[in-house]
Amino acid sequence: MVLIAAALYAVYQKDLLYAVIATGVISLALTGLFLVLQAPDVALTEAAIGVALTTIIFIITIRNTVRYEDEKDKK
Amino acid sequence: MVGSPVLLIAIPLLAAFLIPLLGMVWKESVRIIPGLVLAYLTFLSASLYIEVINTDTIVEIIAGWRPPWGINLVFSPLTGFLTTIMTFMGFIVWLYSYRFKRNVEFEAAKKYFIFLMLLVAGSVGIVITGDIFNQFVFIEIVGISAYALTAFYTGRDSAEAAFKYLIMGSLSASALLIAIIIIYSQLGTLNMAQIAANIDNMNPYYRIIAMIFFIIGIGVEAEIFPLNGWAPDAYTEAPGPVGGAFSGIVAKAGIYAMVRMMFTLFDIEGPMKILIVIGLITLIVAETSALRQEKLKRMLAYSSIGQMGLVLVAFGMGTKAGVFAALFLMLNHAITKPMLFLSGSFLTFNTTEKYIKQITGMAKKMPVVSIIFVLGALAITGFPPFSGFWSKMAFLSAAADENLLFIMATILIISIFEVVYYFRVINRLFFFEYDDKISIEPHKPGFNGMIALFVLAFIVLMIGFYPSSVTGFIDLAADDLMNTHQYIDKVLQLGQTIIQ
Amino acid sequence: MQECTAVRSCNLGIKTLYFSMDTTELIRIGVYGTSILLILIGLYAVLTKRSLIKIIIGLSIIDGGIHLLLIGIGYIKNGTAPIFSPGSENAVARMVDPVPQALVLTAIVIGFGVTAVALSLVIRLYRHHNTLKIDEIKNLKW
Amino acid sequence: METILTIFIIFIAGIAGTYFLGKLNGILRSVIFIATLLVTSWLFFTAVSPDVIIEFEVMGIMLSWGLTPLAYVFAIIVFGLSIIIGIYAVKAMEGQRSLNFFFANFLISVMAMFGILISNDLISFFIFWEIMSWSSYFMVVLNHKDVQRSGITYIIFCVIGAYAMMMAIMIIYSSTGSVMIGDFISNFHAFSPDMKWLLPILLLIGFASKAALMPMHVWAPGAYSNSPMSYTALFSGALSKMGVYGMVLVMIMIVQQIPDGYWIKEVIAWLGGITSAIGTLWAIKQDDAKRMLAYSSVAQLGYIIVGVAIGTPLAMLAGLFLAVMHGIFKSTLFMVVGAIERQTGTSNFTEVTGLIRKMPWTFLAALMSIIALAGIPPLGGFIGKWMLYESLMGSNHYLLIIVIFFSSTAAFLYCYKFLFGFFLGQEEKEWSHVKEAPALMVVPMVLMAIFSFVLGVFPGLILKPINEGMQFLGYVSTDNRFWEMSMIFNDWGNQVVMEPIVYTIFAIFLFFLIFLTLKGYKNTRYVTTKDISSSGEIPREDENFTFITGFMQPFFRAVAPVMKRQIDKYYNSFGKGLEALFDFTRRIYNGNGQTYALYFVIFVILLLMFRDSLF
Amino acid sequence: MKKAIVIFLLAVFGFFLAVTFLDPEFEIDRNRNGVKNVYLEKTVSELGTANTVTAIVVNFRGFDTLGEVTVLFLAATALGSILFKKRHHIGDRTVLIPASSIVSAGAKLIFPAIILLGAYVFIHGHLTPGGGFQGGTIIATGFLLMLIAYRDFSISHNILSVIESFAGIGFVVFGLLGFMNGGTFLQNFMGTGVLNDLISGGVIPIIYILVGFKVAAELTGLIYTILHEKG
Repeated sequence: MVLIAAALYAVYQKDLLYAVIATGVISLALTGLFLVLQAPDVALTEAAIGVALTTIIFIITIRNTVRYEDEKDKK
Repeated sequence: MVGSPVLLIAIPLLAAFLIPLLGMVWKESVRIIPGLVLAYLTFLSASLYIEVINTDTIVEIIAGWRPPWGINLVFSPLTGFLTTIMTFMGFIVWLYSYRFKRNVEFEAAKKYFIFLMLLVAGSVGIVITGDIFNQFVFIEIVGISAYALTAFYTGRDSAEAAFKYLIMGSLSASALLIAIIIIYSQLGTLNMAQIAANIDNMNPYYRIIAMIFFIIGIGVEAEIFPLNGWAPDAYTEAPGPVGGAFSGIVAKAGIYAMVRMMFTLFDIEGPMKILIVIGLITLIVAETSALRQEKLKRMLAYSSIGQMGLVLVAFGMGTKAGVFAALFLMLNHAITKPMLFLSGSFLTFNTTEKYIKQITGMAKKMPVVSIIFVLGALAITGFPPFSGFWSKMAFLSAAADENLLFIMATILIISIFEVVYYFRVINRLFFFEYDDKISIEPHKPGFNGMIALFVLAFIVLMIGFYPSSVTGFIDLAADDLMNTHQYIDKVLQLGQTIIQ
Repeated sequence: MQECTAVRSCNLGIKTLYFSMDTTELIRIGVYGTSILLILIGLYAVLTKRSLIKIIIGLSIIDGGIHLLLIGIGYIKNGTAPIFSPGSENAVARMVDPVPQALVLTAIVIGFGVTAVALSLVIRLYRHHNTLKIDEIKNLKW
Repeated sequence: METILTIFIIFIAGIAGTYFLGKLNGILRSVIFIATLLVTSWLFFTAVSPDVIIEFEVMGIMLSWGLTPLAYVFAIIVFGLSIIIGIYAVKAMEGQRSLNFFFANFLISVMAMFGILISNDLISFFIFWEIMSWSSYFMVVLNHKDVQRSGITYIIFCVIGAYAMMMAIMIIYSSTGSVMIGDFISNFHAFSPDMKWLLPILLLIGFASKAALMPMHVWAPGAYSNSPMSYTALFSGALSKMGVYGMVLVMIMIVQQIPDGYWIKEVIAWLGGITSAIGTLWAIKQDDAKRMLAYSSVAQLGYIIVGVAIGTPLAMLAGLFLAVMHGIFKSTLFMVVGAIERQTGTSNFTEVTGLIRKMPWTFLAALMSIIALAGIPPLGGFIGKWMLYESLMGSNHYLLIIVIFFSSTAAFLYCYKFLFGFFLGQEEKEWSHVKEAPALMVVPMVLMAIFSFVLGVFPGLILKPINEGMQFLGYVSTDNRFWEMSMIFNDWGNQVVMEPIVYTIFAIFLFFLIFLTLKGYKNTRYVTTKDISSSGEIPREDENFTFITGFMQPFFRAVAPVMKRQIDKYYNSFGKGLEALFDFTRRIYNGNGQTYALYFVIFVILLLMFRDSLF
Repeated sequence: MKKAIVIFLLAVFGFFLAVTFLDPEFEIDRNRNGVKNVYLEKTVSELGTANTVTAIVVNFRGFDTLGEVTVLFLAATALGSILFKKRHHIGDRTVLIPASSIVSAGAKLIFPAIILLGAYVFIHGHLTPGGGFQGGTIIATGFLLMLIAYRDFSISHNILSVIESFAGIGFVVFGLLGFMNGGTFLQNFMGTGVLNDLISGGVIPIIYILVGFKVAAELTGLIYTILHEKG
């Protein structure tokens, strides 16, 4: 149930960077779950794409745009 | 055997992978090759279509596995009909946009034509594939190239339109995946024919749920009412020819996927209330909102959505005459609406927001384009002796056969609105004085674009004056769609005969 | 807030749990419930969050949920991965369904492509509107 | 080669030639245009025989073309008018904009009317009907005047009528499997009772929209007055008669078969009467000659429809006769207005006065047509109206007689207004330069005037084909003994005896005219209306001596309550309401992508909820 | 307010999903007449491939894979077209903070290993878990690491596009070769060697290696494009 927690965190976190990292965590947990469910290929793909690449392009996008969901959250 | 349906998919992909290479050595090739490919596709699908009509449905199997296991392509009179229209329209759009205004930048032109080609290829794939997950993949191909084409111009709000389209598109893809999951978990197969064969021993509850998710997943491409919020924006912001391609090719593919699902996959007999209701709502909302548009392309977009609703209603009648009328409507719309989009984007050239008042009195400056626009408007509002009249007549007679007087009256009233807004534009175009304060600077339409427009106008006139030239094909296609068991037999029993 | 939906479906899961007590059932309900919850959370993000990036995150969460669902379809009770090792050619019966895995492979890659396109669109939008609020990007309407 | 097909081919060739060769040379265009009209009508009157029937198949529907005696009557109107108006138009239109389009479109309209008349089946009838609609629409907006209002109004009513017709046609086709008019008439008794009511009403809506019957007449003034005069002559003269043609078919062939269908007849007749009354009132109110004539033709069509709707043999005879006569004199009047407008630059008779010496031949044509319109013997209008009254009396429609009589007497007012305003009265300095219209325009007008005179004197010329047409409609043949139908011929014994009286009337009239002119040449001092040196006072503006401004105010005060109810006000407010509504509904598409996603989920849930009822 | 409505709608939606999927009736007769058993049998007997998923991805449903590769290709192209600027200059990567020396040194060490791992994965795609996609993505992550670590580490777009074009063309050409020989598109026309041999499974490894190259090139180019994008 790491998944749900991470997902909720990703949705509720105002700081987009943390939210993105939380999505990376979701993918990681999914990878583990896939392994449990006897799907190693999918696990590999998810690990490579979901954890690494998606997170990276999210982060780059955030760097390119704004970091916070709302200006007033900027600390 | 002139070729094989699989070439319809393989050749464009090959060319798409090839273009970047050739682009390095010969810059012009990025414009030439797609045209050649599309012309070849048109030729191939036309010849295949003739052959199919003369002999029998071609079921192309892939990777040597018989249909329940491998993926198969079905090239029947129906799919051949649609494929021929699509590839032909793709070629026309290429011809129109062969030299369009961003051709100074090589990169942009390269990408534009790759997207255009793959858009056509994906739509053809949606139509001729016989496997639902494969259909999903093709829908994604069409989707991504459509997003990219919508966001093509960097200057405008095109990214916004593309983003809306993308949200709806990925939601619908998720819905489609859920539907595929349900079907696979129930029947353990992904092949359309086998699903259609076993659909009866599927739990009716899951059957309905799966159908709902299918409708939603495909509905975004087919522009049915609550899901078509993206459509006007995308049509407005995309380059002019792309708007024509959307309405002429992509929407047709979506409609096809939906009716194939309703008719064949979930073998439904008799009138389909859902299609009629959705179609009517779509028609009413779209046409009434088109009545008050100030932008030309947006008005055309709403009108195109309305026509899709009309097609859905015609399909929803579920009778042979209804399907015939629907296919006829699709044909007319696939030819007329791109004509309107292309000539309209000639009329409102180089303007970011294409207001109708900007074309005031343009007929003095660009008479031929204006006349072709008027031709398209008369044809799509169903004035004889142009092509739209016959399809509208077929639709009404089909409705009258079913004794659906209410639907007839509704559609006629709605088409009064249609007439009104098209004639407003015609008045502005022809019967107003040109004044350079509001009207835009006219420009010389390109040669290739004029050829494309002339070809379309010729087809419209031909169908209008001699409708029997196409009705035979449409009749065969309608038979093919109605006859579900024939489809199943064709696909599956061919599988047993093949030795792998 | 989604807890309420979570509770709802979990109740249901438990209800179904009663009349078939089985580890497979447990795993199934765990997997399906998790994936349904993921889908719902993602939808919630898509529907309520104002930031475009949050919306895309929601879309990717939905994708993850659906992939999990798809894999869960294929799983059978204490099955093994569908990979033949020497001497285990007869293990067909105990292998999990490979088809959903293949589908998920395709789906993941496609989802990644869509996400990349969406993010590039976000950059374009930010360049054009200088904001990421979806309800401030409404130039095209009616 | 069938003659009908030949005629069509000539038409199409003429259209193409007029449009494309016209770009090269104006003379060539005019020659082709006139030649097309002449050749086609010559072929028609010589070579087309009613028994030839052409059949061919389109989309599995049998179509057939052939000429019926009834259609022959209307075809006479169409071709006669189109030739004369065509000759007129060649001269009258020169210097106008987009002439190629005008002449080609003129030919298209004529071809469409011919097609309507020869089509024996509903589909080709409808096709030609629609072609007629859009070609006339393009004529209406051709002048760039008041395009978005009157043009859109016209097309809306065209389309409403056409779609009502199309719905009826499709119901007929799907229930009987054939679109032949004959089959429809013979199978009509087989329809279900509600269909028996629905179908004629739909068809009548379709025809009434062209014939400008009461609730659907609002397009007429704008359309008639905005299109070029040389087309309006055809428009009001021939094109509106197509609606009458259709109504004749429906009223006689179909409505007869409905049990207690005479209610429809009564309603249509009353609508016709009210139309004529209201049209006359509005015609009197106008200050612009075009609009006045437009309203007047609405009123005249009202008479014709009354005659058609009553349906007794005499009434039908009167209706058809009035149709022919109205075609002739109303197109003459429109041509006159066109000539005056071309010469003076305006068609408003509060400005133009005293043209009688400037344009005597135009005045002659106008005088004859006005007399015919007002129904004064010996001209044609008199006979028609007389027969109409008589038939009404014969079928006990006394109230209706009052309405018709009121409107036809009120018609005198605008006739007088027309004549006096344009031709009589003092001469103004500003119009002293005005010349007579060129011969190419005068000759057709005078020709038409002579026609209306001749038809008044020898009604038998036109009554013969009308009689055949009525036999086709199923009336008993009167083998050319019309006087048995109407007492007007009875009293004079025979229409041949009528001639001497006509001659005497005409001679007296001529003598009077000559006398006036001679006397006038001796001692008349021409002054402007501003200068009255006869009495020593300077007139104020409000007592302008041309008695046109503020013409018969007391009369309008009398009929004010009737005039206040103006139906197109209601139409306008209705349309505005609709547009506001749609402006509201299209806000569904607010630009927010999230809302669209919300629609998505709502749609899913709705489908899931109502899955049992929807699937 | 809006949130409440959304929550309610989602509750209903989730309820339907739950009654659909959590129902024990759900996955009954799939194992009876499904295609998966056929796949499992045929994989060894006819394709001589150990990894069924690979067999399915590459051979049974190879057409999907073709489409999927196309989707990636489209995504990479679309990125370039969407982030298209009039003057398309390669800006220096001020997007990311300059990496510390540890990272760069570590990256230099790890990079070959990652490349090797990826290569292994997609070469053995038909025997062990993994395959073209996985290997390709792994290689792409390797390049990503280098891109992050060294700000002046740059790959020329042309090479990438050449690689991916060649890979894609190879894929389609192999499919067409099967079309020529075996009669159907993507037919496995090569002899399948013994099971669990590196050279076995006919065209499957070749196609999968091509897919690997293509995916690697595309993902790298994709990241490269978006990384050089300045806000």
